[in-house]
Amino acid sequence: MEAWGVALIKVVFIWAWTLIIATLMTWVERRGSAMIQDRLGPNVCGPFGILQPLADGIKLFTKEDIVPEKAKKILFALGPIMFALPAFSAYAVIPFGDKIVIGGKEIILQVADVNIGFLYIMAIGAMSVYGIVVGGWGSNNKFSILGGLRSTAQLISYEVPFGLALLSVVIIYGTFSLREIVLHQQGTFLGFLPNWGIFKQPLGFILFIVTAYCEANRVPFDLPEAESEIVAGYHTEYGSMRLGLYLFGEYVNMYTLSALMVTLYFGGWHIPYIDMSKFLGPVAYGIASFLVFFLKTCFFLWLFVWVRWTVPRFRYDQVMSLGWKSLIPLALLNLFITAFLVQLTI
Amino acid sequence: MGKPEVKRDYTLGERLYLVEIVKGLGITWKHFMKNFRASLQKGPHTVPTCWQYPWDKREISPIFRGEHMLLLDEEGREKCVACGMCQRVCPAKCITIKRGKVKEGEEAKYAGKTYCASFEIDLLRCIFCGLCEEACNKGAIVLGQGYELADFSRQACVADKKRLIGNFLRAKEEGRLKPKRPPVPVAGAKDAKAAGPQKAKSAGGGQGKGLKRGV
Amino acid sequence: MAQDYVKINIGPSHPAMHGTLRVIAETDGETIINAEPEIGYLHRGVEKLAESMTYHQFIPVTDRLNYCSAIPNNVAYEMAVEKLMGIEVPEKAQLIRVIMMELSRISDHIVCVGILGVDIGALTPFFYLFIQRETIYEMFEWYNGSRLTNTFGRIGGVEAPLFPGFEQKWIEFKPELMKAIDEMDKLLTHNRIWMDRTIGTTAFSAEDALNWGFTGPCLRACGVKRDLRRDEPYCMYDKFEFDIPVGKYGDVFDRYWVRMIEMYESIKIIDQAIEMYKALPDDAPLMAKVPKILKASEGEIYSAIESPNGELGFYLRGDGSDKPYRLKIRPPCYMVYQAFGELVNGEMVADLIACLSSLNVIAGELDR
Amino acid sequence: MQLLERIKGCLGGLIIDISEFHGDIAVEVDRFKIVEALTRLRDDESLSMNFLSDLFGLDNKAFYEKPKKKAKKGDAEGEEEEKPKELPPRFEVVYLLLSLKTNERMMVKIRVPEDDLEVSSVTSLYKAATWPEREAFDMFGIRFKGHPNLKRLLMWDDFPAYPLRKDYPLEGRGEERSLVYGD
Repeated sequence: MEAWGVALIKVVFIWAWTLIIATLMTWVERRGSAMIQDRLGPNVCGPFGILQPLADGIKLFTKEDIVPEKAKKILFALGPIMFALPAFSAYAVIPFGDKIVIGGKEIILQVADVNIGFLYIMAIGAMSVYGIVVGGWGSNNKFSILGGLRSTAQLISYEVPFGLALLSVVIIYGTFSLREIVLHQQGTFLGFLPNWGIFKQPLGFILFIVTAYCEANRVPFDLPEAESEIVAGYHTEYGSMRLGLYLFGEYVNMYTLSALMVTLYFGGWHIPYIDMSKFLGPVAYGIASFLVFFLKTCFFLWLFVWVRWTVPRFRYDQVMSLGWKSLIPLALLNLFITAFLVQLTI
Repeated sequence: MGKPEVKRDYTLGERLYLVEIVKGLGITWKHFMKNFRASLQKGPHTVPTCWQYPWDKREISPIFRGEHMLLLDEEGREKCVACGMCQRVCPAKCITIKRGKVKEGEEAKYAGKTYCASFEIDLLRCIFCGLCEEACNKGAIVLGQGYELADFSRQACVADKKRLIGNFLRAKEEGRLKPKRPPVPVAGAKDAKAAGPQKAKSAGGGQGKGLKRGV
Repeated sequence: MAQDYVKINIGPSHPAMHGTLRVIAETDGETIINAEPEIGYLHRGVEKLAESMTYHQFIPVTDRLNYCSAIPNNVAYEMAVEKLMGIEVPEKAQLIRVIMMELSRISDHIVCVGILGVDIGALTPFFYLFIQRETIYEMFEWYNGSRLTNTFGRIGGVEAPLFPGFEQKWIEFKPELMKAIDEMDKLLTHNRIWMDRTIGTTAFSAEDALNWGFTGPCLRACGVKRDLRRDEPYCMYDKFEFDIPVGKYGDVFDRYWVRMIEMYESIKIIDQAIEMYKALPDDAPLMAKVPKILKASEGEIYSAIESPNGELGFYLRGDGSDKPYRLKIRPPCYMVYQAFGELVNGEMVADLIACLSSLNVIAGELDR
Repeated sequence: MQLLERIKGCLGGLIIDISEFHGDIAVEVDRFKIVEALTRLRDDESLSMNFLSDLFGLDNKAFYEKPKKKAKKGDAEGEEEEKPKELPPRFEVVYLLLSLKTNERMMVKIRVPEDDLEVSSVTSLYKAATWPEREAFDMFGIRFKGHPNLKRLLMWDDFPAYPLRKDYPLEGRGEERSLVYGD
């Protein structure tokens, strides 16, 4: 019974936390892009405009909910939910800290330490495309359908290098559990480098980050919603909170993917060369590990924003050819080399 | 016909995507840091593009062509004599003037022998080209610096004489009157010298005036 | 078996449409099979309007042709009227015209190149350039009180000398502008994503371009070295040193590149013009002697200048009255845009947008 | 008069009238021979007028309604037998040509009577004429034979009048009120 209670608290905490991060990210994105572009951005609501997401939320909630006359009503309603739900669920298997001891009880800072965490991420991540396709189709708008189709093709193509890049990580650590992968990354590698995934998988990391951008529909892979070509892609016809769910889902996806990057390649909650558990109390250690993990995640979240406002957008066929002609061969090569090296060392 | 074959060679750095993207990230980072520091400062207009409009307004040129004003001379008399030049020259036809004759005892109010009984400018039609200002012999109508012209009704956007003179009085109070521009030097009729070739043509029989005909 | 294509209607209200343009494209997947541009959504009957206005009154209307750079329109019209009436414009006025025209050429190219970046997804360089455009507008504002629709110049000259601090402002502004253009260059030109998007898209051969009546940067991108400033000099352009950049394939990248180089060339011209301007006495005439009521004799002329978009021509026929009998504007992008269907045929939907922004089609000028 | 001489040499008998004003040469040719005239001007070695700058229509009505001008026009009418002398053709189509070789410009004009508004299209020579011809059709009602897609360009398809004609009022006749929106 107690285990249930703990699990529930963790779930509620991580949902709320993700929500807060996603809302804050909309503000960071707007302020950050403004700073990059020599502007100020929203700075009126609250100090530094930090309450802007709240204002946006109120606006989205109170706006009239318009359903196009010729839209397929059920699909139209289903789309945003199908997009947002997997985005929220994916975080369940990612460890957001090491462990914390409260009342003599050790609690792992992870909603569920599933031993197939990897497969869960892959499966849930691929689900979100349904939300886009269903929404695009249900809108009964040519631009929406184009956006939906672009998204499908893109996700199917990039799922392969994404999976292959992950597979190399699995080969190295020999486990599917994300928590165990992080635990493996303690200490040093080759004597002087932190024992992080990125130093064992440099090519794999580049492949992973490129495909992650594609999975998250971010620039330079934001073709499904390329606003200058196909208006707003799959969410052309959406308004009010339905649109809000799509936008929200995107940021939650970003958060999940950033956390995944930290987990796999940047040592999770480890600080290089320092073992925090040695000199911190159990409670302080739990909080510190959580914060370290979060700060690392923040960097990747910011990278999403930073890249978005720096590079132009690909064209549809170029994304395809990049995926199939460059990334998949590279991912296969990476997998092969990894397997070979692992075989040598064992 | 048909589209030409395009062949351009990419350098290795260009081929690899990431090199140029990282360089680009460097540029945007520089801008970010600069503006981040600027945004922490207090005071208006810390970031080059942004004026926090209702609270903080940019300096506008003293000869800005904004909302019109009708000028009074030093003795407080209306300069306008309702000659109608501005009305005639206006490309948007937004000025309507009614002329009145100055009666005995009213000389202290009006500078000329006639005056404008009503003077209306439809600011919705006006394109702020400044031709009325140029056409006015008396220097009575001048485009001022007012640019906040939005209003709730069409009628409110028609500026009448009272509002136009009010504009002048306010501008005078704030010291925002347009500086007098010196007259533009005009070339003498005789020295119509060749000031650069006006459309020189290799075979274009000179600047032939008038129409020549004949097969 | 008959094949069905998807018809998509891009515009007149679409986030990537510059003004009110509309393209009806038949697509096979993402590939365009057939695209037909439709125009006329901003048709205001400017030519009809001209017949009811005096020669002077029409100057503000010309502002509204190419609203991204009003000054070349003003000057083109004024030069046409001056040619019709045989008025010689004083040297100093011509220099002011050159300076102002080149400034607005820079601002027009800024708009075109910046928006091209936005349409290909790079929003940031757009802002870097538009800040500089703001300074140019400020200079216009200090010159004659207006920022966008300048109503610059009068028939027979210009209305004012350059404002006193002009040179100082230009000297301060020049490095900023060059830095911004450099940043755009660094952010985009060698970026593989940008190159892939622009190189080879909507390439056009020089013969086709001439046959379709291309002028300006779009023609020069095809490799034809033609610039009215050099070929049919007006406003003393033959006294300035500047290069005419040409492209090779006429694709989006070449159009972009030609415009980027032209901004640098314009800076050069302004530098020289300011030097020449300073050498003239303060009281040198700015206006030719022009009668108060302008009446043209009977006759017809055609006068053209190199506006930022290409050859901007005015055909004028006078009938002895103070109003033009017939005025015909030859807008540069009108000729370019009619080849749009041919340009984008076989390309993808994303290229359509890139092509459109690289042509710099301005609806005001297109529909008149 | 070098250009003038060359044009005369090139076109020869096709010229009906030739005028020069401030250096701009305007040549009037027979309206049935416009394609031939433009081809000759393009292919002539010394002229090579190979760039069509613009093409547009023009309504002469008000022009010849003034008696003074009527008399002036009179002497140029000799070659058009089928038209009565008092009523010269109402419309003109003006072609602005440019030689990219010598940077010279010229105008070629044809006159089109009101009762037979058909002119052969020059789109086979210059693609640049595609939209200008549509616009001339739109604004004046001049029909261009052989044009690939002759329909209204700037006005909507059902517009009942030709707005740039001199008898069309500046403020319109309220056609937009009869527009039907939607399906």
